[in-house]
Amino acid sequence: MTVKQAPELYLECESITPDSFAGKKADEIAKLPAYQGKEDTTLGEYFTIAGEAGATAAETQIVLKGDCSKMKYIGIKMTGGEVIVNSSTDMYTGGWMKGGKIVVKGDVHSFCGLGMEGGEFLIEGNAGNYLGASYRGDWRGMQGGIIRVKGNVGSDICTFMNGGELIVEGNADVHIATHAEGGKIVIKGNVNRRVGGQMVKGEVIVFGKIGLMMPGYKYTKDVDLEVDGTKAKFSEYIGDLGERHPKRKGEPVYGKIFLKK
Amino acid sequence: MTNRISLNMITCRTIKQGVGMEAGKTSQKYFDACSIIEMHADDFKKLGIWKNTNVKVTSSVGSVIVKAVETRQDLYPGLGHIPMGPWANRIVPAYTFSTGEPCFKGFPVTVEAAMNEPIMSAVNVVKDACGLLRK
Amino acid sequence: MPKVVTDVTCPFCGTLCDDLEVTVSDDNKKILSVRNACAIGSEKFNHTSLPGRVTRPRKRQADGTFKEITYDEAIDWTANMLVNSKKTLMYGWASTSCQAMSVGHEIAEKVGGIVDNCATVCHGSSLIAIQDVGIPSCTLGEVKNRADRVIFWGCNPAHAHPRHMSRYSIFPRGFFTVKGHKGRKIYCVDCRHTDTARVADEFIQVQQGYDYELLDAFRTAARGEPLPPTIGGVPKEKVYEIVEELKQGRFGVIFFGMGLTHTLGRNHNIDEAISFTRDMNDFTKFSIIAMRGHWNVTGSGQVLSWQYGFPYAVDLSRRNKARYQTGETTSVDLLVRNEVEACFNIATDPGAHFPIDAVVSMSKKPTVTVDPHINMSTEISDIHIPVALVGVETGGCAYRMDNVPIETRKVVDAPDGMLTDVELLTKINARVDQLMGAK
Amino acid sequence: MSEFLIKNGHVFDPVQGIKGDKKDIAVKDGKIVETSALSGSAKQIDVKGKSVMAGAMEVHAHVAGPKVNLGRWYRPEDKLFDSHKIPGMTRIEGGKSIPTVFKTGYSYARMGYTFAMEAAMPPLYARHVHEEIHDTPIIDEAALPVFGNNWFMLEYLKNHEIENNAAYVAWTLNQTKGYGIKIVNPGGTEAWAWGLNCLTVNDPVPYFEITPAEIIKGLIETNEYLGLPHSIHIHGNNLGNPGNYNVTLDTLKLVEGYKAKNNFGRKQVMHATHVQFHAYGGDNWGNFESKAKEIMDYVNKEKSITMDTGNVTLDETTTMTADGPFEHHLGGLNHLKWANVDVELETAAGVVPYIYNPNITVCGIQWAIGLELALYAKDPMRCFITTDHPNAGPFTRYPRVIKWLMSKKARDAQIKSFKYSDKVVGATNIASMDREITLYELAAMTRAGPAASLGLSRDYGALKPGMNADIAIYDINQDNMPSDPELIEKAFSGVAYLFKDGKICVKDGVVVDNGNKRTFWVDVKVKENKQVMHDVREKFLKYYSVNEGNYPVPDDYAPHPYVIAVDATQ
Repeated sequence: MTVKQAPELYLECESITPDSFAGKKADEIAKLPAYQGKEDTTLGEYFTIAGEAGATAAETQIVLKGDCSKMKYIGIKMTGGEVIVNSSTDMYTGGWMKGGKIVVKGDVHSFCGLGMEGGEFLIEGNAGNYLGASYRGDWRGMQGGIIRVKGNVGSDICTFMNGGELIVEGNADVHIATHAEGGKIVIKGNVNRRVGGQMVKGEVIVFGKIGLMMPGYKYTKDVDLEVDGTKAKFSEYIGDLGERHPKRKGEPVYGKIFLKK
Repeated sequence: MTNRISLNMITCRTIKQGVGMEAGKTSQKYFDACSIIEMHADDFKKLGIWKNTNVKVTSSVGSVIVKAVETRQDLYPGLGHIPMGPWANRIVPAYTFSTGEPCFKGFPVTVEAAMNEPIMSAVNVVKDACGLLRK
Repeated sequence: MPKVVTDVTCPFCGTLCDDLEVTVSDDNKKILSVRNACAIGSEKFNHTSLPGRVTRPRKRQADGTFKEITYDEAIDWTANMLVNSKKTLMYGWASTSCQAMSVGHEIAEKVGGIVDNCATVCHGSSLIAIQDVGIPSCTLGEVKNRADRVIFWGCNPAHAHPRHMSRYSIFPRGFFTVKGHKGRKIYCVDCRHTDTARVADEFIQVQQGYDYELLDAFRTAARGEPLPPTIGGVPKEKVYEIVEELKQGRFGVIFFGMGLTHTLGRNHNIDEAISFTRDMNDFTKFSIIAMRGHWNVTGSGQVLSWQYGFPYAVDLSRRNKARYQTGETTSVDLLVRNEVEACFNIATDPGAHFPIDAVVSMSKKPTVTVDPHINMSTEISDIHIPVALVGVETGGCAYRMDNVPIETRKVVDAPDGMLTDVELLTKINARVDQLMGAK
Repeated sequence: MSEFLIKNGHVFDPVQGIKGDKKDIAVKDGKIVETSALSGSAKQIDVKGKSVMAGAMEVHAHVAGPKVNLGRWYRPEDKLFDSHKIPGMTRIEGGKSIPTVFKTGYSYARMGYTFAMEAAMPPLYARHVHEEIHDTPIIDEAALPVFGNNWFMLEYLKNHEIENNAAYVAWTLNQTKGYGIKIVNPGGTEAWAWGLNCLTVNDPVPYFEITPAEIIKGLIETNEYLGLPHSIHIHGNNLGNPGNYNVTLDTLKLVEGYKAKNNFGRKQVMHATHVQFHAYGGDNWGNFESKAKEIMDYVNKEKSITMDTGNVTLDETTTMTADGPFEHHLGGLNHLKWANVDVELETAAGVVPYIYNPNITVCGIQWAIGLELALYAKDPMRCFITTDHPNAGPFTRYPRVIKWLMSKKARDAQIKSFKYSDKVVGATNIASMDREITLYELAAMTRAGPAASLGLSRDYGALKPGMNADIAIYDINQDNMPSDPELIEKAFSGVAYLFKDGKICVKDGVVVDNGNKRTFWVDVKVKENKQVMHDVREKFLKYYSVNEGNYPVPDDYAPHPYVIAVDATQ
């Protein structure tokens, strides 16, 4: 699909998923709904569509050309197949995705990979805030799957995370893994501060510097780890000691921060 | 070259601002209450100005001229306060961390003396930014 | 012969004092005096009588000046703007009655509006935090009757809620608190030594922007875990000492304000404060209350919630569903991202209280502002529609900061021929129906 | 107003003893009339093969007020992808476990309900409750003010001053436009203001030196002294804990020796609500078991009690109750967001989301207990179906609960689907129970029974000429009941027709008219009581945070009232 007309405001594209394309021909896909405020329109209004989808989501690959930086909800709830975006995208890209793969060649805005349950999400540029977090009020953030960001990420990533993995090759802003009860976050660059606040369970591994460690964290020991192909020595901190912690075999289970030495 | 200091800026309600607001946004009360910056005595010294002189406050989003006054509600050195209102909002960054709340409290600014520059009225300080001010 | 209206509710702040006595001229036209109100409240009542009040709608001309127009012309222009815009921000609502809000929401649902209220730049972060971790709270009367430990964190009632301390939180004698102030220990946590700090028994000066860390330290101390030497400029010994004192209390309460909601971390600061309150309930009784600003911002949240399920930033732009996402459907983000085509402001002043980038964005769009008085928003709008002052010239329901509903009263007549919010919105609604029927 | 003749339907009316006989029902000017009273112009509606019942009456649900709305707004995730507008005249509807007011009104109507009782109104928040009731379309509503922890009541009943307590209750019903006396965790919620609780009927209330048993008996006496249409409506102590059925039996036994005194045909002196939460055996979650039989053996022989079930529907929901200490306890168990509001001099409330997970044994047992209660009930006129919405599940699941009650096949299928079905079966009697509720019994449990218990049987709950024309018509036929239980659920999910006050408000499951919604409240006249009025004045001056003058609910909050006048001056 190629963008032929940029939306005046922002275009809501929840139809752009392998699941809704599956089994459809180009002209049928063009008829799928898209929304701009109260204006009900179709994908065909904004995209020229070529080729046809596979019989199932898994057999469907979508390639988006042109500027999609004002397109919301791309790949939302997808269960299989592949979406490749050659530009940046707006909010909710890959939200609640269950399977398949999304590749965004540019940046993504906030609330992407929200409540993600499975699949693979690759962002070659930067990501905004609340990446892999939960929807407001929900205690079910990222559950599974893997997100990789080549650039930097904003604040509040993986709030209420309870599974899956996020790898950030650049830097991160404040509030990492707040309220997390599982899952794993790797940050190759530096973090502003407030890592693992109110974290119950889960792991955050930081290669660079942390601006300021939360007071609720306590150094325990040094450990050797192999993380994303790199072997190194890390100092292990447990916490957040201000938060409740479940017990396993009578022993409390803590959240862990590993800081590269 | 004029002396310039960096401050951490906060904007808050004050009772004068509240009274002024209810007296009318175009009232003298409101102007007097909000077109000021409160600073610690040490910062006045660092800046080398007297109380009640006009200063230019600049943040990442813009500048505004306000009157520097010594604080009644003690700040510590390095912390500045402009009461909530149109003057403060000329320099408040709109970034919300995806929460809807702009950076009203805790953003870096620089302050420099601007003795002879006038302070705009509440209406003009907004119109000016919107390009609606008729020169 | 002048008459006295009693049990009048003050339409200024979320404290919603309902014991005012207002003396009005026998023709119901003029307010002669106001008793029991704070400086700000009195000013609000007196303002209605000030000369030079605008009593008819005004339209901005090409040269930037304003020209008086009729209500009908203003209503027609507004209805057309709402019907033609794909997505309209309908912001404000914090200084009007719940009845007016209901009509406004009906319009928004038809024209695809996004209804947002002042919480968006005030206590929105508190609402987000409550959505994340809940809130153990109580009514202000409970504080008056039971509290013996009172913490003011990042709030300054001495300036923003002037009668709060005397009516509820510090000085009053209640059923179980016969000693009044003497029976209570008052703490103030702030980055400034505010006038509220002056009346506190204990002032804890936290470095600006480190409240989240300090609150986390309070929670860590409450669990008897180790702490670093200082947190946000506060020595750990102090933290342990205060937490111990709080545990010794029978009934503790935290009041917090924009010192937490506006500071780095925003919702996270309140989240920690609430979590600390919850933790303290394992040792004693503890509550936490947000110091809501505008007198009926809480009411707007209530009405939106029972009609759509969200307290603010309610996106009805699709007209067949209600959605909510702070950071997306919140006013400042919508304006800065240019995600709306038009703006309808009512009963508040974004022009004065939004960051300039958002204000500039608004000034470039078709904009209507409904407000009793001239303010920064009216001056950058295409149309200013003045209305009767709710709580003074017309009544209606309002919600206090602890969500207690209290009726506001009409004490004087509005200037001749002026419409109330409810009347105006009802007319706009009718005009919208006509226009959409025609389409 | 229009006239209708509803022809050829199977009519179910326990009041007249009509058990599905073919019978025509005539409607004129909002009332049910003799067919002979119709003019020639009456619109004829053929409902051949369908079931005709009076409009259903919800006796206990949390549908309006401060804690309901807190539940709404602090759970945006409850609306995620679940907000929609049905084409037509309706507004946007949203919410799974705590629907918005629009969805609440429409959903009840679509299921054939014409009345709902808001089960807990804090007097200080009465104005809020009435604002929501006002905005809820179609259905009539009333609200029960909570009294079980009120300071006036505690002080009067400590000295057994029934007449003063009655005067205060009358004053409050009038101020709040309330319907009757609700009691939640008597004494326990006041204790909660200090972080404590009352777990038996004999635990003293801190400072006030009175026990829950004394509170309950005192309020029964107050209720019968006034002769209110409804009896006391009680949520007892120690809700939701293993082994609490003994406390429940102690509570129920307090009715012994009391007789109902009223002019509304009400027979009971106590309504025990959501009994499912109070019928637990065992002493921990490990040996948790059903005591439904023990409870129902007593209820069946004690005629002066009515009750509702509080059926668990196995959904993700939002618990909310004036039982503050319970919600604190629950939040500690599931670690989901805990909200609490203590209300000065009156009550408290708590809210916590909860997931009734079929893979958890305890949830399966709770599901079974709720059904067992109804299946053990000998007198369907005294046992009503509720989900204590939204506590045991959303009211929108009534069709599913009805399916389980009417079909053993459906129950067995559900039991089989449990992860630990053997454990559930071992701790309950559900698997051995063959009873299937009939349509006639259902009409008693959801119409005639609630109407009688609420003192509304003069105008509601049946299809006698002269009664209000609230009529629900379902596409289900007793002569050929579907073998597939799902079709039962379907039939009760959307009425073929709903008449409200003689108007068609729902047709084929679609809302076509907002009807003329009314607010029911009880206006009691008592002898002038200077003592009580002095106490009121004093408490407002010294302890309340609002002025007495701003306490009452103005009339325009209930623009279409149905006021029940009670004269207690004799």
